Amino acid sequence: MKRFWCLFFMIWPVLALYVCWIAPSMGWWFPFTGPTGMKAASPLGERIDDLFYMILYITTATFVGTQIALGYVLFKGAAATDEGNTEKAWYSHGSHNLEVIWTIVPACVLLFIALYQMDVWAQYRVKDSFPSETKQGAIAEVTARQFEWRIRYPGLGPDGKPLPLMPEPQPTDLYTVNDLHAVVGKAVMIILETQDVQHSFFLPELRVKQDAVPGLDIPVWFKASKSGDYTLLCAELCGWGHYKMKARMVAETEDKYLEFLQNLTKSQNYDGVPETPAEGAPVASAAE
Amino acid sequence: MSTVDPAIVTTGGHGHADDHGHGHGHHGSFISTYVFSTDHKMIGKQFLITTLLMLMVGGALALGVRWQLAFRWEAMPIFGQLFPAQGGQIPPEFYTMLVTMHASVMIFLVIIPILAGAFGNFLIPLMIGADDMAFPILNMLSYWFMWPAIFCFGASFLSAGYGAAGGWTSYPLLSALPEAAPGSGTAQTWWLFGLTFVGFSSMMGSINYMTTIINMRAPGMTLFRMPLTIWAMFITAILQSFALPVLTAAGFMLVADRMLGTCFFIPSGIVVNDTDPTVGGGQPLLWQHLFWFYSHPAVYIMLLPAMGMVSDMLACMSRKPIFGYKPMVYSMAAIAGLGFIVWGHHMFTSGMNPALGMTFMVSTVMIALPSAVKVFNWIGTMWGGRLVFNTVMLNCIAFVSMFIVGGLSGIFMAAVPVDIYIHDTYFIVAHFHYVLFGATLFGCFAGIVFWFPKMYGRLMNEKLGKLHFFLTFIGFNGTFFPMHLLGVSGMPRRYADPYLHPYLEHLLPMNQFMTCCAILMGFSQFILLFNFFYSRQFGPKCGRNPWNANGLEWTAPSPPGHGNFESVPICHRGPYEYSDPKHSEDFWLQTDPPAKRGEGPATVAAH
Amino acid sequence: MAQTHGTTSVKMGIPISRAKLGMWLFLGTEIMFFTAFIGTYIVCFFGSPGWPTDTHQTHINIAAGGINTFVLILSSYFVVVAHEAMGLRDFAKARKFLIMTMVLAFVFLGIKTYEYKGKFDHNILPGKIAEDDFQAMDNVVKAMKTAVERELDSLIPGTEKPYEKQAALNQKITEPKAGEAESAEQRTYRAWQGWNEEFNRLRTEVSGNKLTLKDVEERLETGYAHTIIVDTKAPVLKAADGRDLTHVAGTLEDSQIEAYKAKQPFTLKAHTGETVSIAPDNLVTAVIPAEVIDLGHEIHHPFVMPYGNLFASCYFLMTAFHAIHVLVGMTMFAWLLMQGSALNETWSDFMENAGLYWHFVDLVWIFLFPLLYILPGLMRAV
Amino acid sequence: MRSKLVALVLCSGMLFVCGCGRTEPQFSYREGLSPRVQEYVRTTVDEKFGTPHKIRVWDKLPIQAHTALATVGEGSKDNSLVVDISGASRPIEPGTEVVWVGGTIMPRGSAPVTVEAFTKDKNLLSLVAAPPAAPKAGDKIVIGPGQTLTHGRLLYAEHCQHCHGVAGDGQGPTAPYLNVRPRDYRKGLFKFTSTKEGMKAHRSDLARVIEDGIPGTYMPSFKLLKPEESHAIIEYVLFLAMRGESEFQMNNLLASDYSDASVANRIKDGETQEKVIEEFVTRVKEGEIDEEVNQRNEKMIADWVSAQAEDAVIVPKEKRNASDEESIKRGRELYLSGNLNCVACHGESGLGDGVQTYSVTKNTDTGKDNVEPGLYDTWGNKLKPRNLRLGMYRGGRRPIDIYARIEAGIKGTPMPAFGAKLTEQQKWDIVNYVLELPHELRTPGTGVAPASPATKPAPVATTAH
Repeated sequence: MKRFWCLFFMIWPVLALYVCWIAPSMGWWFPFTGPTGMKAASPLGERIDDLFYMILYITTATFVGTQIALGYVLFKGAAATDEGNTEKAWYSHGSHNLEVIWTIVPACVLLFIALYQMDVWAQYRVKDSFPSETKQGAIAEVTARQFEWRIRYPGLGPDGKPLPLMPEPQPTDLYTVNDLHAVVGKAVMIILETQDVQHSFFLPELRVKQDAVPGLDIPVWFKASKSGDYTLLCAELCGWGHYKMKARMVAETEDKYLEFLQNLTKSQNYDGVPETPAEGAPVASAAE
Repeated sequence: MSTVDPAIVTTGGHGHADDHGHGHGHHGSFISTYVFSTDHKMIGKQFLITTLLMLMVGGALALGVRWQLAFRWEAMPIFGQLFPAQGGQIPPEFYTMLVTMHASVMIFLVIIPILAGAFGNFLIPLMIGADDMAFPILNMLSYWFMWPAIFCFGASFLSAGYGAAGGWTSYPLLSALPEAAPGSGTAQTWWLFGLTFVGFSSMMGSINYMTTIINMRAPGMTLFRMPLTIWAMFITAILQSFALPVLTAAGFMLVADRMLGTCFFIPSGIVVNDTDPTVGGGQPLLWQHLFWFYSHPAVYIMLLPAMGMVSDMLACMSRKPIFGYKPMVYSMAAIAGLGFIVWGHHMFTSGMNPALGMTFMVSTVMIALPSAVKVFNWIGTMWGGRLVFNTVMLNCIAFVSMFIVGGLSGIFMAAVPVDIYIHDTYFIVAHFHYVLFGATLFGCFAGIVFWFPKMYGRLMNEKLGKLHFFLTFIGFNGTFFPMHLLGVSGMPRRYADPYLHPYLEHLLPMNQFMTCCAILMGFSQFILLFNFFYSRQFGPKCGRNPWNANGLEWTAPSPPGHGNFESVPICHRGPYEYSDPKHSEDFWLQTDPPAKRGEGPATVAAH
Repeated sequence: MAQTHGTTSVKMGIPISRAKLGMWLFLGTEIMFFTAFIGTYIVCFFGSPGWPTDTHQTHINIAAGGINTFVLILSSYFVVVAHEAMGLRDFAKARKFLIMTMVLAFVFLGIKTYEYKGKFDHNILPGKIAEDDFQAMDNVVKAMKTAVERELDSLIPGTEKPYEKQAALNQKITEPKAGEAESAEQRTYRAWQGWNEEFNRLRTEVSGNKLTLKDVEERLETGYAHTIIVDTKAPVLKAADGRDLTHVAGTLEDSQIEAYKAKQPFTLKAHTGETVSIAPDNLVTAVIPAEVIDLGHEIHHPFVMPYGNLFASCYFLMTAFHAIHVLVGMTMFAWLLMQGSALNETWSDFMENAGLYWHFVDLVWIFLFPLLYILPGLMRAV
Repeated sequence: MRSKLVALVLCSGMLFVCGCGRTEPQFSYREGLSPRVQEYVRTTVDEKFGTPHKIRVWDKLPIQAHTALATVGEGSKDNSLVVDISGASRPIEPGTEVVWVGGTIMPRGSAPVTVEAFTKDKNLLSLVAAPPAAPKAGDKIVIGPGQTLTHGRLLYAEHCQHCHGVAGDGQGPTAPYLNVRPRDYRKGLFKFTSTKEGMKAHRSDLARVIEDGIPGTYMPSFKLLKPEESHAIIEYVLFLAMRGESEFQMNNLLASDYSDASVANRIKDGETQEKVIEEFVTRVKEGEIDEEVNQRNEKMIADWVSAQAEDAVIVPKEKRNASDEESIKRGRELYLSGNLNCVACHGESGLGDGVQTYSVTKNTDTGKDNVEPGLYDTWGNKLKPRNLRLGMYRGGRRPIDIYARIEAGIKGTPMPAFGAKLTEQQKWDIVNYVLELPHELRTPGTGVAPASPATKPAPVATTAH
């Protein structure tokens, strides 16, 4: 029976490793519905994934090592109580050298892990190390509220380019809900706010997550490396409809993006009168 | 001789009947013996039974959560009866309530009281050779302050919205504004009052433990002869008494925000549920800082005592001295010390100052170090031992094994950039369940079986114990291991219906599998309860020292009478002198007088 | 019950009594409790640009706080003396100094009450302080609504809704018979109606952006102090656009009041803007001075204090929890004093622990005083 | 002792398992008529509409309950039909059932016919097996009978039910906590429509609400639903609305004579319980009640049909005029004018605090005073007039949306239709003014202060805390 238990304790790590091994092929791995498959869809996301894999390798090695040691100890300990074996257990209070080794080695590894990723963190969060493209200002203000994302874009100027985003709403502003558009391949910044409780802006395929804290306007930047639709959802419990905050982030080319803003302008100024070819374009009256 | 087979353990030299009479003979009144007892053993048992019952409540709530995740929007068994008009479909706010109250009940009414309240109370005086706690009445009060807490949580269930639903972290503004969620009304207020009572209870307990451990040790029981359980309890008490007041204070502030119109956590201009904009200028992040200043150390409060107990049990069941006694003590102290400065790692994505994030990252990564040292030492303890594979040992090995997983998955979270992605996903849920259930609860199961003879003078049923362990272990891993993968897949926590989002749709079968495992695990806890109450009545009687262990508690009668020891025990050596070649038996009670000249009380167990 | 089996031969641990050790540890937890509050205060203080520092506005009374600090320190000294006397078995002296400590504690709480009262009187309460002009004006409207409704409740008791009561009140107002003077009751009803109209006018004007905060202040200062309600059907009281001024409220200056009393004609500038000339002959009913029901004084003077709510929250939280601790300490001393002549050396430990606790309470105040009273002033000076 | 313990454990286990019983949803109007009458209402409604688990669509209802309706065309063979599909609501998938409703008579009891594949560009519908009778050109068939509604019911249970309730009565378990109560469909009224005054909602109105949500309320945006999903939800909501309205009206019809209160009154006046029931039963037998019910139903259906017609939608006769200073000024004048009296509710500065919000108003249905001062909607909920300064427009922020609110009012609320009172230009002036209001400075006396043109970009806020 005791050997059964030894085996029992060894089966599950093997199973666990096996499950992890097959996980990517079963789809139990990074989200794959985005245009880039399981690969992160942003350069920063790729670096985050690299860090994840690095830690995964280190921890897997540790896991395997400790489980083998545990297994060995268990089988040997079980054998020690076999019939006829009357020898007492090894009388030892420990080993100073071993203690030093298994303190210093993990310490170095852990310190390495900690220091190695400072750079990624700084790039993600520290304003001074944001990509230079984001210095032009935010492309949109994303306001979370129970239970949707309301997005305010600046309107288009006379030159057909978006105006700068103002902190206060402007008559020219354009509004959408649950539909964030951004230019692909370009680092873009949004201003994240919340109208009520705390929410969290989560783009799983881009590995971006940032809480929207009441009372703060937080800049968030991201860069989609491939065009397409990405998931956007809330990752901080915000009430009963937490799971309902389903939105998308559309990464598209600059032309398409401008076209989207133009369409938005058009639909936002739609006055219900069917267009007649003679009269030409509708009056963009709100955008004086 | 050296193996401990419960079947062949017979009643020792001291008859059980004597012991029993000794235990309950002093006070005739039922009330003073069983209800308002000031005896630490009775209080410990009261805590134990209360928490085991609360464990079932918390488990039922968890099964509700799992049901919804596997069979979303279908009629939910039992809970669905509350919503007959909807055909038993539960609304999402009920789901968030289930999530919140499961966590609250499990943390505040199960894990913290079972470790500190049940085992701390029962073991501390026995293990250090004291006759009772330093302040017996305070001790009794610390138990009875649990009941207002339980009452408040119960009232929370009965309030509108079926209970607090702001998550156990109760982040404002969800928890500060009654309009923000159905459960944020009176239910949340009750919840906060409950928390305050838990705080009072813990504060009384921990002051009591510290005083007892500092000043009431038996002669010869030097600090470094204390069992690791006592060290762990001591360090836990320190953590609890110096971290918890911060949460209590924060709780008062939140209650004031809710009831007295203050605005510590409420910024101005917030509009919730179409109400008027709020006035104020407070900071929601302040709550997070205060909350995690307590709740991160609380994670260690929920773990350290189990670590200590497992160390004792592992040494006994391996018939070997603990490997590296002092490093074990130092690493626990290091965990406690670092535990105070890592709270910010719960807030990496919250928008706090990024420079703070870096500091917190380094300290958080480094807290893995003492944990690693402990794991290595446990394996070292078993190395070359004569292992006894009984229920106690199996649960202890499970503790070590699960703690390795929980510890390693913690490193992912400590790394801030990775945490950006996995924060608030099921990876976190997997991590803390591996630590809190996998480690702590398996440690508690082991502890219950190990010290049950001392509590009731009877042994627990081995077969049932092993069956319970087997089913729980399988159910546990089946439930929680896949959560790592869900987390990597980006499935956020606290979602009533994750499959609404296309990238999570394919995870439904896996969740159904997990729910089946969870149901298996949940129902196997009935075996434990049955075993507990059955063995309490019908288990085989045992002597003073059924496990051939060394600690002082094993020299007292089973169960110990009032005042614990017949005479003051005198401690001659450390608690881990198993298989000493100089001694004829493979255990050497701490009270046994030294065999030879020169080995006096001054010898220190570890070198 | 502690030592059933005799005392231990070799005592382990540190050489202080359990009770004292427990007290020290308890004070440790208490320190963390107040650390949380003080930390909160510091975070809020430095995290809020424009924290209210004007003591005139915040009604922070540095002198009162300073006296309180002195009072507490003195009381701490008295406790030490009392404890020492206990040690010397001079229990009468101990009692005397305990009583003096209690007296000082009461003085402390008295001064605290005085300070609180100042804040309550000026509505410096969390959640009630306006942080911009519009909130300030809304506060005036709200205060006036409360006052008017409360007055209505006192005129017409019962559980009916306010609008029902108002209808009932309107019915009660009847024309006095020819030659008869209006009864006091009638005058009160009419006065209330006037107030209600004042309130409605203020409400619509505020919501219609007609007023600035200064206007509201002025109206509070001059207007509501001497408002009269004119009720007349005389044709003279038609406004220029022909609007009926059946009910006009206006501000009376002293000379006008004199004129009114002397039954001489005078002109009145109504709040609606019209100038109305009033001749006693034209008055169908009497002119009613506002003194009949004076609500004007009850309405708090509007003020704007950015971050005032947070300030008030911190102030009240910290001082209130400190005051609760003072009360606990006083209970301990009271317990000792209640022993009366039975006070003996067995109470020495209790006395010492109570003293420790009292010193702690004192220490907390020594932190709170500079933080709450002096720091804002310093920041202002900087 | 041992056996007792075991028995105890077994018993508690049994209790635990017994608690797992399923509950039937209450798909019926829950307010009180006397039981016998309630039974009649229930059976009548179930007969026509069914219950959620057994939806039965009354063939007269203007609901697209099926995946598609089609006519068999020339050149159809046994199991391969050339069909003319009049617009499928969702992709026709293999395994979908096909039912003949006109033309060839299928023998009774024949096995159901299912689709094998559908080629869209060729309009070719191949069946798994040839139908028992040979199809002819001109046969009318239904593809996927009731499929849309069944799909809609599942989606409704997932997304909508906890607020709007299983029967669409707006009384789901979440509803009591929501400040703006979820819509009760049983009055057949939807607030924000693009249809003319007094008309019911157009399908596209429901679609817009599902897509964009209602800002400022808990109705979230379901923008990312697939088109066929949102279609299915709309059809199911329409079904609930019609079912609810039919039931509601039946209740109204019978309440005067047979509600609990009236029965009690009648008994007080000397009648007996049995007599009242007997009278009811004879009335039902004589078909008197059925006839009345049918008439009401037909009117309701006609209303819904007419709301879907093209001419039901509001189309401004003139284009929107430029939103210049003049227009805004005229808009403001109109806003303040006694003719429209916008101020009475929305207040002078548009904050939604007009005099009506604290005056006693009359209930539109009963004509009695409301319990508390303030404004109420038809559903009896207290409501606040819109604060026009928030820039949050529940019915949409496009000029046409606001135009439609002014033209036709907000249905079921005190917001009246001003269509007849104003010229086209005046309506647009008000629209311009309302759209400008959020940007107007709230400084006394300054009136409209147009926002300055954008010059400097939004500063990046500090986040250090």
